[in-house]
Amino acid sequence: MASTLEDLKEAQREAEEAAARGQTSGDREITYRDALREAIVEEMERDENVFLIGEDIGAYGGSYVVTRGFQEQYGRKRVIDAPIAELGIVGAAVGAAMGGLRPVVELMTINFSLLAIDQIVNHAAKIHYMFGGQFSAPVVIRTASGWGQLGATHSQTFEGWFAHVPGLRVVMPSTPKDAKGFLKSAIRGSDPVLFIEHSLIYRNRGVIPEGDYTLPLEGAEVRRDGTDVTIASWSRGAILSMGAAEELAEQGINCEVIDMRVLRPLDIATVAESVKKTNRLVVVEESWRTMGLGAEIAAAVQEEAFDFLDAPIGRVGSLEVPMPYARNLERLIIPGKDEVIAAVKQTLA
Amino acid sequence: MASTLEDLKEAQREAEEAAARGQTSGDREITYRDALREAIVEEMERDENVFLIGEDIGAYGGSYVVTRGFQEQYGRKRVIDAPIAELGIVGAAVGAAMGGLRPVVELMTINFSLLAIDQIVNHAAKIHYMFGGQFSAPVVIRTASGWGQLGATHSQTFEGWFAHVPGLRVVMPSTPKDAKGFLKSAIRGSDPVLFIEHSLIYRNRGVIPEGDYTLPLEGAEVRRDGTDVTIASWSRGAILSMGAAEELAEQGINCEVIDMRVLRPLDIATVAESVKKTNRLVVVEESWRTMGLGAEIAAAVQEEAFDFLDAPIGRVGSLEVPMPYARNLERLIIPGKDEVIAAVKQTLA
Amino acid sequence: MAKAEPAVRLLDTLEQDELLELYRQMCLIRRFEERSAEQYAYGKIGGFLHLYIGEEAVAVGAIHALGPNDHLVTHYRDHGYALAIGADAGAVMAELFGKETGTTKGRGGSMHLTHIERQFWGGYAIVAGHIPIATGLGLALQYQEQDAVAMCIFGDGSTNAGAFHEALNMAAVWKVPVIFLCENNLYAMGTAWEYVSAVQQMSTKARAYDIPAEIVDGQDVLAMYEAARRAVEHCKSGKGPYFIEAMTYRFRGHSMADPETYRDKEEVEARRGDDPLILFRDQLLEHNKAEQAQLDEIDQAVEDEIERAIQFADESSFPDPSTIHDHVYGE
Amino acid sequence: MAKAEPAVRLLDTLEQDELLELYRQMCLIRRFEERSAEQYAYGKIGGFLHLYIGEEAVAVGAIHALGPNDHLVTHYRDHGYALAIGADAGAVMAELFGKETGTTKGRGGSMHLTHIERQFWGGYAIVAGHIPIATGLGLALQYQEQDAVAMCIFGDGSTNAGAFHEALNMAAVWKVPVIFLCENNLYAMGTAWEYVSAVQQMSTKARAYDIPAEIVDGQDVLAMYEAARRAVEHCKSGKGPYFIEAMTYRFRGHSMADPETYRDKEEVEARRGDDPLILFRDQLLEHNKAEQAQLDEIDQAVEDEIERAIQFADESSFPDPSTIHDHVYGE
Ligand SMILES: Cc1ncc(C[n+]2csc(CCOP(=O)(O)OP(=O)(O)O)c2C)c(N)n1
Ligand SMILES: Cc1ncc(C[n+]2csc(CCOP(=O)(O)OP(=O)(O)O)c2C)c(N)n1
Ligand SMILES: [Mg+2]
Ligand SMILES: [Mg+2]
Repeated sequence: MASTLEDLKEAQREAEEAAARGQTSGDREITYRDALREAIVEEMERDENVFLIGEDIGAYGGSYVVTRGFQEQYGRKRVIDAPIAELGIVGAAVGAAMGGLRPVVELMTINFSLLAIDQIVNHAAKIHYMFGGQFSAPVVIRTASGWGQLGATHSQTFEGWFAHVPGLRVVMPSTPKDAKGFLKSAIRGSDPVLFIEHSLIYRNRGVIPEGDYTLPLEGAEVRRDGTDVTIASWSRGAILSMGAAEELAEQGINCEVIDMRVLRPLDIATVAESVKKTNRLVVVEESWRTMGLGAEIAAAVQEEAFDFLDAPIGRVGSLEVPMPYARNLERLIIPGKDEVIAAVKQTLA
Repeated sequence: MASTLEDLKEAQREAEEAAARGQTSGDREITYRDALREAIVEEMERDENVFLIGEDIGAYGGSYVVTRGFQEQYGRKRVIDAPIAELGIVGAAVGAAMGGLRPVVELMTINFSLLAIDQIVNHAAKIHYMFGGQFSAPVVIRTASGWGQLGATHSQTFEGWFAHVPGLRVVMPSTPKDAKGFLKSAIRGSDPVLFIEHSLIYRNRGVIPEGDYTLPLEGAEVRRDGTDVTIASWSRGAILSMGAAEELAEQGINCEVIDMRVLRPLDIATVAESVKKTNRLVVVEESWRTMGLGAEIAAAVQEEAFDFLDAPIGRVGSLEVPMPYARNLERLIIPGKDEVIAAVKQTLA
Repeated sequence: MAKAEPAVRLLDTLEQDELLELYRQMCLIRRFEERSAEQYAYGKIGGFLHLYIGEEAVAVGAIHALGPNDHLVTHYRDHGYALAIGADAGAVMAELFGKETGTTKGRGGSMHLTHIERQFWGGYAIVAGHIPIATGLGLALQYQEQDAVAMCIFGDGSTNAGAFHEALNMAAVWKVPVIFLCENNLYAMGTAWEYVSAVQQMSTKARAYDIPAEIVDGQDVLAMYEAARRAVEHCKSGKGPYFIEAMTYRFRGHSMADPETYRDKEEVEARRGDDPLILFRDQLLEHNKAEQAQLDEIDQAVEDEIERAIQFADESSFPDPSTIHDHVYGE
Repeated sequence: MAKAEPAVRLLDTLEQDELLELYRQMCLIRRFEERSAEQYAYGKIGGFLHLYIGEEAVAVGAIHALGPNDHLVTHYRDHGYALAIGADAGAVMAELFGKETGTTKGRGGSMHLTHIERQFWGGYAIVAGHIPIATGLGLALQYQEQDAVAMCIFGDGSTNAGAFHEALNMAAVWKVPVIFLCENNLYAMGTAWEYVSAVQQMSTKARAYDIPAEIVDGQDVLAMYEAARRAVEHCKSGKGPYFIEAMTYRFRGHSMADPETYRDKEEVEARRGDDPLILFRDQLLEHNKAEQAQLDEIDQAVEDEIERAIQFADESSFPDPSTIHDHVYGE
């Protein structure tokens, strides 16, 4: 579960004291969830106009407990429990942004973004261009991908769809550091941002820089240097890929792992560069394979690094089935370490 | 403009008489719009449970005049003018299908499908699987892609998104023959089908078989045999590609043109076969290039025919900009014959 | 909430076995939910588990008014609906366990129960998503001139969603036979109605579509049955849709993950006084419609039935992995 | 429709120049629309063109009640709103021509006009899509404690869309200062209201959210102005949103492509009798608020203004192709 606001403040105080004692606190380790909480709190403290809106983010604390305690802290004016009306919520946030506020929307899960997709795609993403750049709707939409016996309608992840849309920025961080840095940039930025979390990594811990920092909303990052095969992924998939890479290393296969981090704009150059070294690529994602984001990465990389490819680019994704509830079937749908390892080996076969 | 129901009946009578005179009437040429009208009329005549629902399909005749005259002919019970409520319309059609009817929905344009996408993706496409195959929601959703100074929110085409969804069938015919045969199969089938037309090809004429025929909802088709480069496209893009191929032929470049026709399930085998002969591929579409369906085709073909590719697979798509209204800018966004020709030549460079 | 008088008249007109059957169903749901919470704790049930405890009278009373040709679609808090309409407790528990013998062969789980013999087309997990579907079912009944109705059950929170309004408007324009039954348990997950709805009574929203509506005490199974009978009559007479707002209360958390930080123990304790099961039990005894012994017997029979259901679920096997691609498309 | 008495009181309290300004604005819109239809025929305007002819009094009367700090968002039939709130006719015509000098630099076209000096955040083409945006603008005004309102104009057809209901409910719960102005012209594109709305008066739908509503004669510019003033007062006093249903009629087709097969000539002819421009002109003369000559002068001045607007649009250049990627993202 999430720490309370007090725990959060405590952690910050400790870090500050540590810093004061001149002791490097660069090794402050916090959870993905707390990284998000810090980003939100810091931005709300920085800018009066930042406010939160979403279903059950107040008294309930958010379905993934990211906003717990914030309503007591900031009141109902700045932490709004919204009706179950995703289209209306995002539309109202778009209007509030046009009116000068800095809305941070929480859509409980990305599955429900389908109900708001007209406001995201036909309004938020188009307003700046459609009106000749005279104004814009810089709304930040936080939502979560994920699964866990939740059934067909609650286990999807549509990041590839949103990556298709000009005017929108899409980020899907896998580490606490990126989560905090990206969220703060998104809230300060001038574009609508879809910020996709993952329900299965909120408790992951990671080191983050001290104090107030932001990260530009662009660029993939090489998480592991390697020479034999490049693995490109993002969010939980990047973590899964790191695990697979470790295991492959023991077998003498040396993988370079790239965390895409930002899905629009997509940093193909970094992947192509890596492929020019490894000559092999596997893309790992949790979406259905057909028309998942892996398709774009594969298509773009073969354009950029065609002459360097020694094997077909492999794609690892979900089986093309609506997610079944039964535990044993669900396990077969979502790719695991073994599927990644198999795909890597196939590019070497 | 569309012919009236009378014209339609007239044309059919003529054809029947011709057939009676023993004269082959295989060369009966009709428009894409009339092919759709014939399919709808024939299926409504065949099955009492087939009914139409959509905005302005009655007295107004449909915004692309496909259903003109049908309400006078079949009454308000079977031709329902729906409120502007895309989500509700598709939801009601899903329920009606579960209740034993055969709804044929018209969503005025594919842009508005965003408002109904939750019903399409989370309901229509999942119900059969989610309930263990015990029942299904065989709803047919007709909609139109297209553009023409309609602005940013009315000029999109999301076929690639829908091709991502298990449980859904997606067709996007380019000829009157396919349009009629696919629509009849869709109405008789047991799965939800997204049937995507194109506002700029309704007047195109083409030869169709006589009488009652259906076409299975699968399989690409080679429209033009060639040896140098394969061009894969669909809908209006396939027609554009044929034109480019003719022009390239004059320059001594012999293209094979494949009309994908059905976008889910996607027939990669036919494209891969062709590439094994031509060793080069260009995919042509009207969507934004990033995460357009061309990405999937490129990614899948390099998997299937990696060793046969002599050049990077080229992708021709729209510029990544919300569609501007200004005529001169719009022309630059949507790919034309020249862009296709340039892309083909690049694969030969 | 204005508490209506228990429908005493019905108490006298119904046959005893019918009254006992209503009691048995409420009892069955109550025990089923208690035991499934326990099975969840044992890790045999995964994902979400939304318990119906405290709201039993709504499903039992309303569904009792449905005939064999009527249809039902509901939201995800659906164990009670499945049991009330006659699904086998073993099949329902097996579904919660994700077994092949479940009502959807383990594919749907707790939120997507179904019982097609009685046209219960399932529970749906996208809030309000099934409401337009109900309108469509009603359209099919009208189109085929069937003497039947479609009942749609949803929560107070879903009346704030656009899908609800698009569905009610279409149902009213087309005058289709649909009973819209809103379970107003005052909360949508962790949010009290007053923060998200402009009006206190969700039935007020039916006025926007000229749909006749009534507010009913959802803790009184006979009042629910009476209201539902009125609704069925109205719909079958071709007068179009009907709206029932059942005032009720969820005794347990929204799902097993609920921290219940949004309402205080006192409130919950107070509302537990309106336990539909106890209210009806006392009513039956008070009006001499049943002997203590008869009711105890039912309680015991239900206990045994649930025990067998759990055993059945336990002994059933998980879906065969080789069938994972089945049912994505029809034949 | 119950025709309200022309707001004669206002006729006597308003200064003459204000009355003449209202006349001028209606006249400007009428001529602008007539000439743009002509320019469309010449092929200088592409895509959709939705004319406002017959509904001028709604925009002119309502927008006249807005102050410099108020906000406006509307649907796509927006030439009248842009002109009424003060956008330059030349810039509007240039936008229709797709020129760089247009109100959105030729990017938006006819359906997406804007005038940011007066916080007219534009016309929107997804039916009802801008209604939640209006609620959000109202939220921003309330949040920043500004003494201003947001006005949202939409058609009768959009009240059947879920977005409309989600937006009204939120506005009412939050009590934000938003004026929801429904132009009920009896048709949504080619469909008459009775086939798609369960109720005849769209203002009935505001009841579902306890939002005060009134029905106004949309052909009477002074009645519209009065109603809008009441609405502004209500919203600014912190009482929350207000709903106005303006009964009006579209004299021309929905767009230039409209076959008008859904209503008969007689009906249209009859309704042309309620020409807001003529009604007001007669009213002014009848009550000696203006001389024939003054009005003729205005007519002439408007003719000239539109002529200059067309010339300006003609002479303006198309956007520079090299700027095609500008404005996709902010800086
Ligand atoms: C479209 C959508 N948004 C959000 C959710 C998450 N969610 C599940 S149940 C629920 C609350 C529903 O409340 P109500 O309709 O009152 O039903 P209750 O649970 O009280 O019976 C929410 C917000 C969802 N499943 N679907
Ligand atoms: C979501 C959506 N569905 C359909 C359309 C197509 N469409 C454009 S205008 C219109 C009719 C709107 O009618 P109404 O709201 O009454 O406004 P009016 O044109 O009468 O002023 C329709 C159906 C659209 N633009 N957006
Ligand atoms: Mg509730
Ligand atoms: Mg209208």
